Amino acid sequence: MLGLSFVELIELFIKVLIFPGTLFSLLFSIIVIWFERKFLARMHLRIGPLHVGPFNRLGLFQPIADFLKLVQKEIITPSKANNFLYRLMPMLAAFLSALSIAFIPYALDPSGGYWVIFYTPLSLLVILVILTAKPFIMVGAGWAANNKYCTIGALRAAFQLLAYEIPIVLSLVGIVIVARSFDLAKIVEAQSSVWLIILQPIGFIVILIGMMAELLRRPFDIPLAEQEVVFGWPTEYTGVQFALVMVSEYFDLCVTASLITILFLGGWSGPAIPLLHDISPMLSGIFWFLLKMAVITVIIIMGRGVFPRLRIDQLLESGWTILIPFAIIQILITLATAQWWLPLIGG
Amino acid sequence: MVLSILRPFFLGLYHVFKRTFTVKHPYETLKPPERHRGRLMLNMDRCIGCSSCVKICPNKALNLVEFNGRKLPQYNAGRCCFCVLCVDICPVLALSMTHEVEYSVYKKEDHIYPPDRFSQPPEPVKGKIVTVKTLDKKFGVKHG
Amino acid sequence: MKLSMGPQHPVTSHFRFILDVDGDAVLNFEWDVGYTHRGIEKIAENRIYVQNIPVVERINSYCDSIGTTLGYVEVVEELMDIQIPDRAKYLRVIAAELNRIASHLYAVSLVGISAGFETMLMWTINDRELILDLLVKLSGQRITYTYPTIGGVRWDMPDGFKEEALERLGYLEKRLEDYYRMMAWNRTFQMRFKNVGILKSSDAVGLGIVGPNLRASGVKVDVRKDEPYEVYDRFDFEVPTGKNGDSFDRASMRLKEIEQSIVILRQALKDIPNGPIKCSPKGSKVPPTAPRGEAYSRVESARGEFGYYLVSDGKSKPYRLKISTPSFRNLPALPFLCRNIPLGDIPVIFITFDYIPLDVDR
Amino acid sequence: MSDKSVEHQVVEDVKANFPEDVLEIDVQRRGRVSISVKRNIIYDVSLFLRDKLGFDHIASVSGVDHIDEKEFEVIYHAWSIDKKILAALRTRIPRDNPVLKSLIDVWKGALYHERETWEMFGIKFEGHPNLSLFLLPEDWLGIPPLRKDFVLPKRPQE
Repeated sequence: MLGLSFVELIELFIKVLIFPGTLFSLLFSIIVIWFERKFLARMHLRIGPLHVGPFNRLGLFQPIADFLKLVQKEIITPSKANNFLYRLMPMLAAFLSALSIAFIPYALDPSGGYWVIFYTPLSLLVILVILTAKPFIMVGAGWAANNKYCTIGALRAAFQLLAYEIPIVLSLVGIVIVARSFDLAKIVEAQSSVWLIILQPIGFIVILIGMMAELLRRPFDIPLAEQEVVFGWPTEYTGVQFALVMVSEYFDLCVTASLITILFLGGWSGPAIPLLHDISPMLSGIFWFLLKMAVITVIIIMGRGVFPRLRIDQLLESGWTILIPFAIIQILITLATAQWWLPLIGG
Repeated sequence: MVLSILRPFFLGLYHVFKRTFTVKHPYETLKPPERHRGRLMLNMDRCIGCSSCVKICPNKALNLVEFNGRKLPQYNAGRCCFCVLCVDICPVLALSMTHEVEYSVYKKEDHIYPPDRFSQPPEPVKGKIVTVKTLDKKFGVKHG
Repeated sequence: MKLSMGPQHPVTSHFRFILDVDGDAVLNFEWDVGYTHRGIEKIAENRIYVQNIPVVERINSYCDSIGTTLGYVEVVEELMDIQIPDRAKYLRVIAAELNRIASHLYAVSLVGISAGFETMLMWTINDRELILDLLVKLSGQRITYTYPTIGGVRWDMPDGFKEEALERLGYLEKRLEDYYRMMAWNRTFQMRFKNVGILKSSDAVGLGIVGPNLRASGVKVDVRKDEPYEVYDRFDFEVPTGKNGDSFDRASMRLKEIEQSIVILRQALKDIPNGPIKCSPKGSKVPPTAPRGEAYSRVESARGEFGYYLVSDGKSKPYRLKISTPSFRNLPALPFLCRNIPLGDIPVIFITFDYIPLDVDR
Repeated sequence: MSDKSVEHQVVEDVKANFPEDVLEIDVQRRGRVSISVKRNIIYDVSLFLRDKLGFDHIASVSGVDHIDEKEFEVIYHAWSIDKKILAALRTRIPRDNPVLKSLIDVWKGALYHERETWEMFGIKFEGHPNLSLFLLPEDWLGIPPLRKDFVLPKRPQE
């Protein structure tokens, strides 16, 4: 069967169903939704989710309760909507977001490989390709809903995502130059002695901002701007379709946080944790990976609490005139200072 | 410029560790001040049925009805706007404001208080009664 | 493309905007108001003078209802020729300024939310609660106070009110720094609000804009200074003005006015004399009818100038009560400003003018 | 008293420029001037008030229904920012032919005030670009509600 041995098959099942597959990404979404609500509530001097779940007044199961509520709701399709596209797009969005997780290595395998569902030496490129497909989904959904707000939101989303893909790709060039590989695992290994955030701080900031814009987080959530276009392209979605859209958003957050961890924070590298390392060195690596992911997630989430939203022209302007030049400057600096950093990464 | 972007970050992070402002309502209730205006209440023994409250009410929330051979005001809580004009004008101080605020009903008719129901004092509030204890810049407002 | 924004839209409250939109640019702006029209001017013709106090209060119930009632009470007092005692005047000023702070905090919170800045919304709403708490102690209600009456005020200050008020004002003054750090000095906020919706002073006067919006354009007009009612001539305070008249000036004008209100309140709480709070001890000396004639009173509420024009025919009910409300007078500004601007600026400009639909519709 | 003289100066200026058309003009109290004019010259007087005397800030436009005298009274309140005086420019128009020249060329801010006066009293303002229902419901068919012969509908009985 697939030419795999029994052990490999079991391993594949664990990877797909538990970590880093379905269970992990769903759990990540649920925890992040809860954390976002609770954290922002505390920043607002509110309490946040309160009643649902174990532990007195913590509201831990609030996202699950919300999800169950959404699943029960009626699915309403606007009468003038393009039925096929309208129903397809949320599914496609969730599917594509989940797909990227398959290419991200999360730790070193005890047997010598990497803990990744589908290993390919071109994983960075594959993830970029999947990211690029997002605007099409948004435009498709926004157009299919046949609502003016949806259309405006979808077009804004297309503008924004296309504008911010370029600085992201440009700063990835700097990383690929350093690591001399499109393989995410090789990029992590290149950072064994020094993290890339120290070598390429400008690239890190550019990617962080660019990724926040790709994720439509607060200072850049212009396509979803409630005050202007109600909810942007997913305005008309109800019930389980809306749940799919939300889930795809948080899957994207998971992918982004993992990606930044791998690219700049050295992935799973870190000192061995005594207890975890005794069980398996892989667990220690996973621990470090999740810790770094958490830090990135908190930074991305905090934008919602401390910044007002930008305007679309300001966003595009800063994308084209600030981030792209900075990304190019980073590449030039990387090339010019090659003689100093090459020994650092063992090249 | 960098400072003006980073400062809100730290300020926001600092507020995460402050006390929350919210009063957890079903478990805690804010202490109503002395003058707090809730539902109107009638003192049936004092009322002389002079109908001056009925005349002054801008919303016609009060009207006189026959009750046990006396003329007494009947109260429609759905119309009351809590302006206390009736309390002010009452010559025998028969009307007073209680602190009851939770009197929502499912049917419109339940808002009408005949004189006997009108003269009943409200039930005491359940839950802990809190008020603003301290105003602290560092840790926020404390209810207790 | 015609885009109909509201009346069920996250930002427009009970207004409807009819926008001509080309992509993300707004070409034309048109109002559609009247979703909360209650005909208060007609209602007032059918109520006696005292009954009208809670009625006109509903013009502006959730923001500055003291300012609203004060205008009505003053116009009736002017017509009836009633002199009210000093303590009542001070109490009116205290209540009005507390209410102004509460209203401005609410306005600042809406300014925050107009750009999706939820933190500002929550902080200011929280601190507004402290001020509303004071007003509950003073008058018994959180929003519709019915506090000024014809010939005085309804209640005296409760015990310990002065100390508590001073403490809370001190706290608020410190919190204002946080607001400045989080909002006014925040680079992103400035990017979003500066040079948006610039209203020059000549245009502002010509369009009849009032209140903080007019002062943000650099015109120093404040009824409290120009035509001091109550005891405003006894206090030492400044009238803040803006320079550019853009949305940022209008937004920060509210924060500056809160500072000035705190200054006034400190003086008022210090100087308040003892004495009666109504023109007669029982409050029954107020005549039930007003003599034939007319009067126009002007009051500076939180949103701007309230004008009450009262015509009396000598009976117990007003013959005609015209209420000129600040939000209604600010209406011409938006069609004037919202031409050829990005769609994202509509909520920003709309909210910095601090319209409330109740005020427009009456 | 210097304040007094400012108001009386305004009165004298208006009297001097419009000797026969001004019906009544007086100082009501400090800061209040009332100018009653014939309806045909209201535009000229308002232009004079704005340009020469500085009454540039429109405060309100109100109508009063004098049903016994079969007349409407239209009152423009304008505030002078420099002089700190409120002028009430008033005119009377017959009830059966309520037409008046619009003053929105003089005071741009009067746009919505006049529109409201139109829908509440039925007074037509000539030259107003958009006299359509504003505050009232779009399907309003009754007589303008602030006229005195408008009968208030009864409250629905509960």
